[in-house]
Amino acid sequence: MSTTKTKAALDAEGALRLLQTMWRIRLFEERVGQLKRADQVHGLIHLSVGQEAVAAGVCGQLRDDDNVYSGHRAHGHAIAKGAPMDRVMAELMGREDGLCHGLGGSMHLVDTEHGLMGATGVVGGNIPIALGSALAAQLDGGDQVTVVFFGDGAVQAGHFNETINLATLWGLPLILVCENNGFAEFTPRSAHTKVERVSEVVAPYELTRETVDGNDLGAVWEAFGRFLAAVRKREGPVLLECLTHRLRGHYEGDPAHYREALAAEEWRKRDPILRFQRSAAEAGWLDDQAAAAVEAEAREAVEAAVEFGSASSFPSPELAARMVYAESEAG
Amino acid sequence: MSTTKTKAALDAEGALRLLQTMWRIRLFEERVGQLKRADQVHGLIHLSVGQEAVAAGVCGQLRDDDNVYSGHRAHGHAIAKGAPMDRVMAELMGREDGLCHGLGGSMHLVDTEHGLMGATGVVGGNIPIALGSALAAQLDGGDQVTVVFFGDGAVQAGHFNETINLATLWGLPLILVCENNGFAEFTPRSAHTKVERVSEVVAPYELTRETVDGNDLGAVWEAFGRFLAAVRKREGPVLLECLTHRLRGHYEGDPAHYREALAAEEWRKRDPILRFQRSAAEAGWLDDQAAAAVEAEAREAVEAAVEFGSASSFPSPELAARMVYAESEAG
Amino acid sequence: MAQTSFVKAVNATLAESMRADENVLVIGEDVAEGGPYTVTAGLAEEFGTERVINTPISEAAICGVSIGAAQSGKRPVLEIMFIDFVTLALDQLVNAAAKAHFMSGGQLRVPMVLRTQGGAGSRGAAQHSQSLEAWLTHVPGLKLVMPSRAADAAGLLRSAIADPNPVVFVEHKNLYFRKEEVPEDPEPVEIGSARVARQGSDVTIVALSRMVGESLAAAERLAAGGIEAEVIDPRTLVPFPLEAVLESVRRTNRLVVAHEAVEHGGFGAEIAAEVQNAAFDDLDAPIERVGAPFEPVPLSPPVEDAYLPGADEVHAAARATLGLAPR
Amino acid sequence: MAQTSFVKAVNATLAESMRADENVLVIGEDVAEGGPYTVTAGLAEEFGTERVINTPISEAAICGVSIGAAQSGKRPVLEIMFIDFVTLALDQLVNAAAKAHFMSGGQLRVPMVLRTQGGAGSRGAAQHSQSLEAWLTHVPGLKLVMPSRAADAAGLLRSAIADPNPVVFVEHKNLYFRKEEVPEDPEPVEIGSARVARQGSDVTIVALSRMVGESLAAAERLAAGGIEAEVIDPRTLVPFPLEAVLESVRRTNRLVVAHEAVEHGGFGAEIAAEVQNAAFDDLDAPIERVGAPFEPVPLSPPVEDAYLPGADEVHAAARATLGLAPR
Ligand SMILES: Cc1ncc(C[n+]2csc(CCOP(=O)(O)OP(=O)(O)O)c2C)c(N)n1
Ligand SMILES: Cc1ncc(C[n+]2csc(CCOP(=O)(O)OP(=O)(O)O)c2C)c(N)n1
Ligand SMILES: [Mg+2]
Ligand SMILES: [Mg+2]
Repeated sequence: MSTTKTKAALDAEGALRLLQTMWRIRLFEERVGQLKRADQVHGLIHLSVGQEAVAAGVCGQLRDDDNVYSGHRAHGHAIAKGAPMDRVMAELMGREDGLCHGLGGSMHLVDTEHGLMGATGVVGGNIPIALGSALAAQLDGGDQVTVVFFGDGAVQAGHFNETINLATLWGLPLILVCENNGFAEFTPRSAHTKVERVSEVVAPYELTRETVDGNDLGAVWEAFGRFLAAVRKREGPVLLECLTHRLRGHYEGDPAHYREALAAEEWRKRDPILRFQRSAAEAGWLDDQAAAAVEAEAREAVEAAVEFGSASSFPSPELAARMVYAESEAG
Repeated sequence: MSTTKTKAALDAEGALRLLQTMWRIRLFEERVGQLKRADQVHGLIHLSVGQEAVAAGVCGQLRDDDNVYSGHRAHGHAIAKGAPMDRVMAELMGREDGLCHGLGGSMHLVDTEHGLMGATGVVGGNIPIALGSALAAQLDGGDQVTVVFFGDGAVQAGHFNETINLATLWGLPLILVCENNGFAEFTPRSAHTKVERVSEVVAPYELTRETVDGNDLGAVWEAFGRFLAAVRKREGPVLLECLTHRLRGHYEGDPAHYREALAAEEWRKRDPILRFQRSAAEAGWLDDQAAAAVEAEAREAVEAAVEFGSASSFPSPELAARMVYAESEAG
Repeated sequence: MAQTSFVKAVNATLAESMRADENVLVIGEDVAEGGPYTVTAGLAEEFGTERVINTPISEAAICGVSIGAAQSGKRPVLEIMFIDFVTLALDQLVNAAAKAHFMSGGQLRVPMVLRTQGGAGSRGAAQHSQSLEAWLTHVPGLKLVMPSRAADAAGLLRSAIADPNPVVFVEHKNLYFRKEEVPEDPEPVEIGSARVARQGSDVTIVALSRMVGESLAAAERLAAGGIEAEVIDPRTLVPFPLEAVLESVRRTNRLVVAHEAVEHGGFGAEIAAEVQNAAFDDLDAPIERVGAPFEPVPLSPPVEDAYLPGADEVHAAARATLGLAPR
Repeated sequence: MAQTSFVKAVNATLAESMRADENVLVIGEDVAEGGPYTVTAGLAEEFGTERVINTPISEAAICGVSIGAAQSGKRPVLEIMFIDFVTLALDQLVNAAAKAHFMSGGQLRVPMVLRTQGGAGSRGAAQHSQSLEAWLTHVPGLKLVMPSRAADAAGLLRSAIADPNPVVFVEHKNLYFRKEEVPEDPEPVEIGSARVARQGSDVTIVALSRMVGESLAAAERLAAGGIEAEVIDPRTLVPFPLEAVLESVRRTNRLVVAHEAVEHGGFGAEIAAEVQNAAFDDLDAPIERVGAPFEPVPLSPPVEDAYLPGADEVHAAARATLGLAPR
């Protein structure tokens, strides 16, 4: 979001904005979960409840002209990057006013105006594509960066390693942000690899890398800020691993028999939003009242988004037919 | 070759046999180069002249029931694993008496009787397939191992990393032998990756790994022998990187403008065959006469192979048609 | 007869095959957890994770692993969770599995089954809804089966696992959970054998997978209009049971080919091309094809519903072969 | 007119395009070295390795890189060295490049060209000789061109680079080095426009790539026998210039479709299916298809020669449409 291009260290104003972002994501997705059960949003829905600090801490420091690519768990990234929540909701509802006119859906959110270049349903599929965007940025000069979000499951896919090799070989301005929530669908990371840390997988490639507590917004903000500055200076690609927790099932409807839910008590300790409210209060940036106000404002915005989406009409098959091929721009 | 299943340290007899293997490969391939120019062998021909010590040092310690997979530069591996040279030659000539009845060719040599399970024209394509063979060996019990040969260029392909991850995750009896000749087709390794050593690429996976001088037969023999013993004991997968040099072009007919040929003087120093003859002489295993005899014997065997191949008839289209699908074995 | 579903039939057949032959392995992402559609549920519990093998997200490598295990005497049943991701395993499947027997002059065998599921209709959007079977019918060395009901799924899976060649087994996600009747102990169904799902004398409808049910529904409506359609489910695309189709077309003199895949370049084209050539004089009308339009699968429910070919399109196509307007 | 070859025409067009638009990039394995067939020779020297980018052997990633660069305003021309290895890039091409514009509701554009070469006849054996274009004609969002001569290669490559959509450009290795005449400054050839390579009134032959030359040779022999064949080179498979074919078939009432790819499931099936449907009453004989048998490509020269479809097969097929025995 362009207003913050200069901000590095957090302050009261920045903290408030980040809290807004996290509450919007949280409440948006909880609402989406309800709407899914009511069959008002469609398709495979993957929520990032519990992982909001990563989206907020990363996208909160990017400009509209920085490109972001995401994966199948993309709502948070889209909202944090500045995609209008009402158009995101309309997209999930398959409506014409959706970001992609209702043709793409939850796993294919795109808002080029805000530099959201695409989500994907192919695990890891956008990692090389993001590198291509970084290649373009490099060739064009300037200090634009590309960020790609992916999960720990994507790291075992061949295109991940191919891309890390190319990114380091060519020294491109790519920031790889891994949200390591310890699970890929129904299986824990230990069933996918012997290498526990994603930041270790890339060790041979000598790119700057770090693993942080992804539920600690301050830690994400600080580490990403440093990485961002380096990549803007064209010091090559970097990888930030954010250890986090997916509170809900893999997809909405997942019975999640494969793991034990966190105890509520334990979760209150880890919840990135509550944690940030506590530390922000300690820092004197905001009090409970302010936090409550942020939550209330977000709740209203989400309801407005639901209304917007519900009021929007469905696209026509003719519109879809027109979207298969791009027309040459005149001139 | 089953006679050596017990041998670990080299002795005079073993040295002689390895020298035989290397001379057979060298003279076979030099002859194939001539035959290619005379259009008597067909297709894309990749010679391993200069890399013979790897094939000899590795396959010389394997049994017929150990499986070997190779890539596009496979003649040496096939001969060292025990495939009859005359049937290999006939295969390159596209004759019915070829290993694969002339249907496969240089990049697709298979001799299941001797555990040569396949070469491939897809760079790195046999690496995961070899892992599947190791999986079968693991499930069957026993101490059988699977070896896969590949070049440094295959390491940047996604299926390489996917396979390393799986091999270490499952702890399978796979021996990865990389022949690092510093080039992939016309481009040096430095144009493919920042990671110079293949043994470094796999560092995060904590599999036993080592880089040796692949032109030093003794070094290959010793390191591979250790690795083989460990893998027979089911101590998990290992990777052996053999630094070597491809004396000829990438393929027969390659003008090779992209690099300077080695000075003859320099090559005599590095030539794995001459080097081994020198050290074997020092060890008192053989003298110049014995070496000359080995070379002469190999030369005759190669000529016999050429005669065998030339005398063999071409397969019929009907034979090819019958080879598309396997028939169920009765019972 | 017993009550079951497509999913249960596949699951039960996998279990039987694993009981009957310890070389049968199940390999794939989350298979030990049952997978997203419970197709492999309970197998890990009965046969252990040595034979029901969870894998990381490495489609290329796990296909290669299955090929290698098959070349060494195992009978792996590989699951690629969505046919959309077969794209990641295609080098292994096409360049290795399909050609190994041929390139080795008959020495190598690859007795593996690649199970996957495709199809739209559940709002999976463009990357989780494709029907890509046509690609694999263009690859010598592969066999391809595509059952439309539980009984055939069970019978064909048995035959596929017993086959010494790589067999691609294509399921449809929207057939999984319907209640169906099957014989207590389903016979193996021979690969390459068609099934006449409905007899009729006016027009032949050859339908694949989900379109078999749609075609039967269309046939009922046609019957109400006095048109008797014969519905044939080839069940196998490679090798294709052409004779069964020709025999029918010689009687009906009209043919409709229906599949859910995009019509352009779909397998319906191959069927039409073969039939027009082999039964040219028997055809009284152009062969009509029913398939999806040349567009990716859209998310939006009404747009996807309009996109999906179904009974209406089959009904109209059958009437067209009789020179009648849609109705 | 100037003397050139297919390879030189592609090379020159790449150079012109790079001169005309600095956003044009060439990406691929060994491209800065010219590649195995010298198609990109000299480009690195003129435009530097910033725009003529050698890559490691990472087909999936370099296809993704090209897609991403295209989405950010570049015009990458990606080379996949052999079409056999498109199998490794297919997820990126099919699930991302082809669908990005649609899934984004028109926001994203992917103006990339994927250049590759296929075809048998040079003893490349089973993994370096395939013709896999049919797969890509089944993928909405892609365009596909397949020129048979230097002039069309130059003209179509210009149009492909200028196109805002992903275009697959399929070359044939055995067309590369023949001497050909081309206009000094070749016009762009419109994607989707067919070329009548020979006029005739007795039978229409639609041929792809290398089979155009084979069909012209067959046509000469047919003419000697008093049969005048019309030979049409569609040049583009997607979008397919159906009207040009129909116009001809309405005059000749007979059609042969010829390509080198395996006949079963090949693009000839789509052409046959469309024509029999659109011109049913105009056809006096079954549409004949010429293609490779359902086998991998063998190494052995006489077996490969027997395997490869050529002028003989086209000649026999054309005679068959006239009810005449092969001769
Ligand atoms: C190439 C591919 N294979 C399999 C799937 C099915 N799938 C969807 S999400 C997922 C797990 C992804 O795990 P991770 O990358 O850790 O992301 P998370 O869901 O934990 O956010 C799988 C296997 C897919 N979408 N794409
Ligand atoms: C997947 C794939 N991509 C590209 C090629 C073309 N090709 C053949 S050999 C080769 C270079 C291989 O280099 P390396 O692995 O180091 O083996 P070497 O030739 O040095 O023995 C390439 C790019 C191929 N055969 N397969
Ligand atoms: Mg995860
Ligand atoms: Mg090399």
